[in-house]
Amino acid sequence: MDVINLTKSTDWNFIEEVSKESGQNPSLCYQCGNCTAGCPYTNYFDFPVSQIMRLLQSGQKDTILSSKAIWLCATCETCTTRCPCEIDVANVMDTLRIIARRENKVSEKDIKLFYDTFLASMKQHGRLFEVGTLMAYNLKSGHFFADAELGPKVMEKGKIHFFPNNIKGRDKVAKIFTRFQEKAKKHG
Amino acid sequence: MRVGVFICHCGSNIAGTIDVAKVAAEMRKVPGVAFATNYMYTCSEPGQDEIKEAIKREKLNRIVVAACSPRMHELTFRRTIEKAGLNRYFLEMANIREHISWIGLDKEANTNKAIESVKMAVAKAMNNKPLYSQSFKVNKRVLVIGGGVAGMQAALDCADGGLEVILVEKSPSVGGMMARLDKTFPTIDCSICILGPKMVDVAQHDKIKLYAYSEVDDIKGYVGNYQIKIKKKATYVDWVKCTGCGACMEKCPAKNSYDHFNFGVAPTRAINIPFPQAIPKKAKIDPNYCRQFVKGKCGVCAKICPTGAINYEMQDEIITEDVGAIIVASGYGLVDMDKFPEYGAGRYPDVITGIQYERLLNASGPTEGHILRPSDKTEPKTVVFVSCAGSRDKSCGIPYCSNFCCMYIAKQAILTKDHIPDSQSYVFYMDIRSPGKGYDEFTRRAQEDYGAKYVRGRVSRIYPKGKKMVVVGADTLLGTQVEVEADLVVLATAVTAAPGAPQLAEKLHISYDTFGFYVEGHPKLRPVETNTAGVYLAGCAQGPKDIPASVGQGSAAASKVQALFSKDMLESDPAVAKVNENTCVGCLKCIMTCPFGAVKEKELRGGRIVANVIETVCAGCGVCTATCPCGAIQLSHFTDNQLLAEVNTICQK
Amino acid sequence: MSEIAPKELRIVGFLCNWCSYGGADTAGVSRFRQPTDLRIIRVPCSGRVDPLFIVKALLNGADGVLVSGCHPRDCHYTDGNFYARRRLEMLKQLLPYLGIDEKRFHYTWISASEGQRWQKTVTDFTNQIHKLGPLHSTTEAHSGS
Amino acid sequence: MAEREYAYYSGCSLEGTAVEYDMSMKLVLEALDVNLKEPEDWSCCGSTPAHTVDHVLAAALAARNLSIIEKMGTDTVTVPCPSCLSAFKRAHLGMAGDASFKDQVNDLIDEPYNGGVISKSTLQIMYEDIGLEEVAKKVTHALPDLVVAPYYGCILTRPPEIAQFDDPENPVSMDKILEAVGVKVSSFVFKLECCGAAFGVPKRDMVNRLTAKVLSMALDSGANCIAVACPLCQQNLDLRQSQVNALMGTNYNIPILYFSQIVGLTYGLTPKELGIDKLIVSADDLIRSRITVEELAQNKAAAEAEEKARKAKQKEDKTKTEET
Ligand SMILES: Cc1cc2nc3c(=O)[nH]c(=O)nc-3n(C[C@H](O)[C@H](O)[C@H](O)COP(=O)(O)OP(=O)(O)OC[C@H]3O[C@@H](n4cnc5c(N)ncnc54)[C@H](O)[C@@H]3O)c2cc1C
Ligand SMILES: Cc1cc2nc3c(=O)[nH]c(=O)nc-3n(C[C@H](O)[C@H](O)[C@H](O)COP(=O)(O)OP(=O)(O)OC[C@H]3O[C@@H](n4cnc5c(N)ncnc54)[C@H](O)[C@@H]3O)c2cc1C
Ligand code: SF4
Ligand code: SF4
Ligand code: SF4
Ligand code: SF4
Ligand code: SF4
Ligand code: SF4
Ligand code: SF4
Ligand code: SF4
Repeated sequence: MDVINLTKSTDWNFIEEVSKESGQNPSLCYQCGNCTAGCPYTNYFDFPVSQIMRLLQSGQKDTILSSKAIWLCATCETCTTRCPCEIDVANVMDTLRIIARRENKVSEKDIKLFYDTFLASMKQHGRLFEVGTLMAYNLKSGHFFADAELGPKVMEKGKIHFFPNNIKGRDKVAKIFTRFQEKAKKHG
Repeated sequence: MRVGVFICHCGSNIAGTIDVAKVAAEMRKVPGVAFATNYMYTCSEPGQDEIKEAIKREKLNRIVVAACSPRMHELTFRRTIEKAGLNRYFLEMANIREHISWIGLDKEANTNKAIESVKMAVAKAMNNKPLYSQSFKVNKRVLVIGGGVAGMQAALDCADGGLEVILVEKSPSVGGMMARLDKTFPTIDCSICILGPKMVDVAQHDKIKLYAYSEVDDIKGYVGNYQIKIKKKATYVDWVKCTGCGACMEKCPAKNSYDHFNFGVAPTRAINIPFPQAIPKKAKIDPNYCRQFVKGKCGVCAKICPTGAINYEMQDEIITEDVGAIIVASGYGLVDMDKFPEYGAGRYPDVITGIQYERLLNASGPTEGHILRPSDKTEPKTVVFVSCAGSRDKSCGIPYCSNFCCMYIAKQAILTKDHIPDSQSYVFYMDIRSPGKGYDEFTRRAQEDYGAKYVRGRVSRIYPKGKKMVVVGADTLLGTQVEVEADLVVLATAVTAAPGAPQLAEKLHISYDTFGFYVEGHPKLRPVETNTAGVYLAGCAQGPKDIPASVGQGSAAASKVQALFSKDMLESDPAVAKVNENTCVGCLKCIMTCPFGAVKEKELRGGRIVANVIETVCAGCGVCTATCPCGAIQLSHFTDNQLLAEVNTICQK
Repeated sequence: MSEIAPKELRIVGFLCNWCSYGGADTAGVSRFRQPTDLRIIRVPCSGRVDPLFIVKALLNGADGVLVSGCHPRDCHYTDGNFYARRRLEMLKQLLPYLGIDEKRFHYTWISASEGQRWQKTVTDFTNQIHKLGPLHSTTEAHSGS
Repeated sequence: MAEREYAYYSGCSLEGTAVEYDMSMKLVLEALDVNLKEPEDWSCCGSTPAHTVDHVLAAALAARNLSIIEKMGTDTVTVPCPSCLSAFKRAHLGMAGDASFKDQVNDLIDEPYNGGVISKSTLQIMYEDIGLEEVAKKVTHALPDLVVAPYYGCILTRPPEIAQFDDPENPVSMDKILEAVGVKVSSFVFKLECCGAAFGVPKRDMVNRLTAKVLSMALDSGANCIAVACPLCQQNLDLRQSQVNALMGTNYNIPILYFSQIVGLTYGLTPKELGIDKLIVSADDLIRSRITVEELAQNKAAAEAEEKARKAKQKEDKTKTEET
């Protein structure tokens, strides 16, 4: 990592933004590392979760928003359950994802794509259409044959529906999305 | 009436956010104020001289000092004006520091608030009457509660100074936690070898009367004259007859009794002498385990005892002692393992606490000093120490540092290597807190000379895998997760207040904090005094501290008592209730409400009944004053007139 | 803090010397910011507080009165605060008969170590009084029976 | 016993890949005299993906369903899927605790949600509402070969402020239920370790490695199958077990059953109606030895009698040899 010039690069607004949206106070973190110790994904994170908390304390917005860690977090709640300072760490991670999305800084394109595909299916049908989601994801991500070998196994068990279960109120669900988008636009 | 007002700057503490000159100027306009000034440090010697001179020069007869809290300097300034010839109760203080300048930054609002507060004090001062103390005799005996190292030190110092000491210890032997330790940091000398002689001195000192297995039941009275009720709990063994031979313990069939002394590391017998060096060395039956009590039959010990000391019918006994001062040294407790579900919460036998490990290390402990892990009695080769187990952990409700565990972990790591040369210790820590003399060198030695591996990070989980305990933690310096496959895990469990600490505080009328530790008179300047005259603190009862600090406080508390007892007579606080016999209608409501039984009936010559306050018994609470329907009983210095003068100053419609 | 109107109202506090006055000191020593409306009167014990003081204060210009003593069972004078509680509870029920909103009077227990709690109590109570507004410019004080 | 009634929100997975969870859960609850009412035209809870977009949006997607349930006049909804449950609880608690959040959420949906629905997992209603005693009463069959590792997954009991059920570090409800129906349970320390959650598709490698640990610890605990209460856990452990074997060079063959399937088996329901045939890793061998409790008792008595006879004989032999 480069030298961090604390006087120049500390983004106080970012700290404020995250505190407000997550309802958590990052100053409470005393860097004990318990979250990192318990996180099942530490091996896969580019920054272990305690370091994300530390970067947040130092207002290192860009480093955080472009990290893989915030997307690899599975919201398993281990960190939140064990943080001795009672910080809802998973909520902080969640908030960071939301901000990264808002600012178009997503590092883990596949994960975001998967989530987006999921939500699109939901918007379209009202419920999750598993096959459709998987196929759409594979097409868009370019991993055409991801999990392809599992297909037949599931099919054989009669668990796959090739047609979506469209609910009656699916326009109502879609409306939730449109209303949200309109609102988001209004607030910039 | 000529009131003099002195406004203190306290450097910038007050002057920084209050316009002190303006306050003084405003005061000069108040009727009755003859003189008002502001001064840099009023409590300093020149500051006090200034007051004395002004009293003489300006012929002042009431003084108001607007400065810090009266809890800080009221006594100082009372003495000052007394030296200038005024009655000490002619002083009033306005607290413009703690209650104004330190809690707001708005100088205008602060100044305005200060002006009104000083006006209130002036109004009260104008109603102040001279009060005169009475002197009363001091009972020069001291009660020490708790026979740990702090309490024993206090008892011995008092006794060596010629005072009679009553030492009350809750458990069957004195010694406290220190008696359970193996070696002590930072010199690694044997704990019982340095404590044992003190314990024997306590037992043999002709000025010390020891009540072991006893508790303070009730406390009445006031500084100089306390009446104490002590409950001697039934031991079911006549300690006059018992010689401590131990024959009963050998034959007792109730072999699975919980061993309080060893923190359950191994079981003991229902009748037992807690440890070989116990003082007094007497046997005691635990009725929770004794078959005679649980099942109604056994009686083996009664048959075996050569002196016929066993008495299953024994009852608790109440004893009364009169003393003049009290030292509280009731020590500490340790947090329960069930606070740590992620560490197994006591389900895994090979996850133990620091104090249990001391017992495993100790040559007179249940394993005779061999480190054997509880599950299979094998020697552990990999030992993990987890610091701050519960301490500095808001989620456990314990935000404070337990003070000495960093040091004893280093000690235990060193001792582990001494006992098992081919062992490896790991210490998970957040910070190494070792600020005492020679302490940091000690924790360095554990790492440099004894090879203990210190890992900076908390432990998240402990789980068993085969015969090993897997300790999952973080190394925050590396930024990774780490795992150790340990044979034994030692948790440095958090220090808590002693069990029952709040209840004891309530009997003593002393304050305790949220966690149950007793509150000292001033965190820096009165560390062993309480706000209750005649009651002093020593050791961990006040907060976690190691042996040197506990011993230091024991001696300090003893010297405070010596100073108190250096006079034969004490001055009573004259701020007590007084009855105006002309207005009292004899309803006797005050007698019913006084918490101290200080009001008695009195028959006047004409046969009329009125109330009468016994001055030495009255504690000055004013409950009676608020009760009396006629305003006939008035608490001096806080009379209706004085308090209403304050109310009227701020509420003038 | 933002809810407090810029103008101060009149709040009188009766604090027992041993616990709550010490708690207020602790808050000061810890520099816990508080609104400036409160004026403190030190009494030895909350049991010394005559309900008459409170009534007088409220009728003569105070907008709110706060009484604070030691926690039950931790009274420096054994049980002075029990007497206080009984009396003050009674007072609370009587205030409406004087045409005074009982929310203008509050009593609580704060120990000498609870600086933070003191800060919160003062802030909350001050906010509450500001919400109720001044007692004496309105007709509230006289509209009751 | 009075019949109990709950709204039942199955969630999307239970219509597809986790259909056997749905089948077995419904049958078991029916056996326990529970009446389930399906909310009409429910929609997806929003799950994890919605949470990465916005908390209000996520809550709104969940609250649409809560609002439907509220109108049904049932105050409690039971939810088999922990992910849906967590979405419901978060929406409910968030709205209850913050009026402005509530308004924002209700602005997004057609029919407002007023906070009148309590969400509980199906595990929770079996453990707390129905109780172990009732659960045990219905048992007719024994599964002598089964040693089960109960696996709760990460969010069923965590964080405690949201889950408000069982212990966040050492949950026991599933253990107790399985024990109540007479099944052997292993002491499994990886009860809560994350299985990889929703990353199965985008981060398969990572998920496979995490599940490998869970599978290996289950075997270490002496179990021969795993009980789950979550469609995602089931999928990652069962469907992807072959991927794990390919990646790690292992040959795990551990059946992953829904706890409701195991309970159903002890209630005498057929493997077919419980959807046992829908498991990828077959559990057929393990459950083949199923017998009725009467048979079990007979077998036991017979074994005991045999043992007694053997001991008696031994004694006889011994005295005989001593005599000679
Ligand atoms: C694992 C461990 C290792 C340690 N190692 C070291 C070390 O190496 N060096 C070091 O300096 N410090 C060490 N300490 C700290 C040391 O134990 C304390 O500093 C010391 O014991 C404090 O003495 P004390 O007299 O204040 O309290 P205690 O030792 O707790 O004694 C208090 C006594 O009061 C009694 N009591 C309690 N309540 C009542 C009551 N209501 N009425 C009557 N009696 C009562 C108790 O029974 C007890 O006998 C260690 C602590 C632990 C836990
Ligand atoms: C920057 C700084 C900040 C601090 N802040 C805090 C704080 O916030 N809180 C806190 O608790 N502590 C604080 N301390 C520590 C505090 O200063 C000491 O604990 C305290 O002053 C110790 O008091 P003392 O009487 O032992 O020694 P000293 O204050 O050093 O007094 C010793 C006196 O003895 C005199 N003397 C020396 N030799 C002789 C001699 N041969 N003959 C006669 N007289 C002699 C000296 O002139 C001196 O007046 C701070 C220290 C520093 C350096
Ligand atoms: S567990 Fe909590 S305090 Fe510790 S490093 Fe993580 S966020 Fe910080
Ligand atoms: S919630 Fe995210 S950051 Fe926290 S432990 Fe789980 S995966 Fe790691
Ligand atoms: S009298 Fe109090 S306020 Fe004034 S200088 Fe001394 S300590 Fe400070
Ligand atoms: S009670 Fe009797 S047998 Fe037991 S130690 Fe005392 S004297 Fe010995
Ligand atoms: S009577 Fe009790 S203490 Fe005595 S030997 Fe029997 S069990 Fe032990
Ligand atoms: S002394 Fe050390 S181990 Fe103990 S609580 Fe403090 S920092 Fe933690
Ligand atoms: S309450 Fe008042 S009037 Fe009644 S006896 Fe006491 S002093 Fe006299
Ligand atoms: S002030 Fe009154 S009530 Fe209090 S102790 Fe004295 S006489 Fe008793």
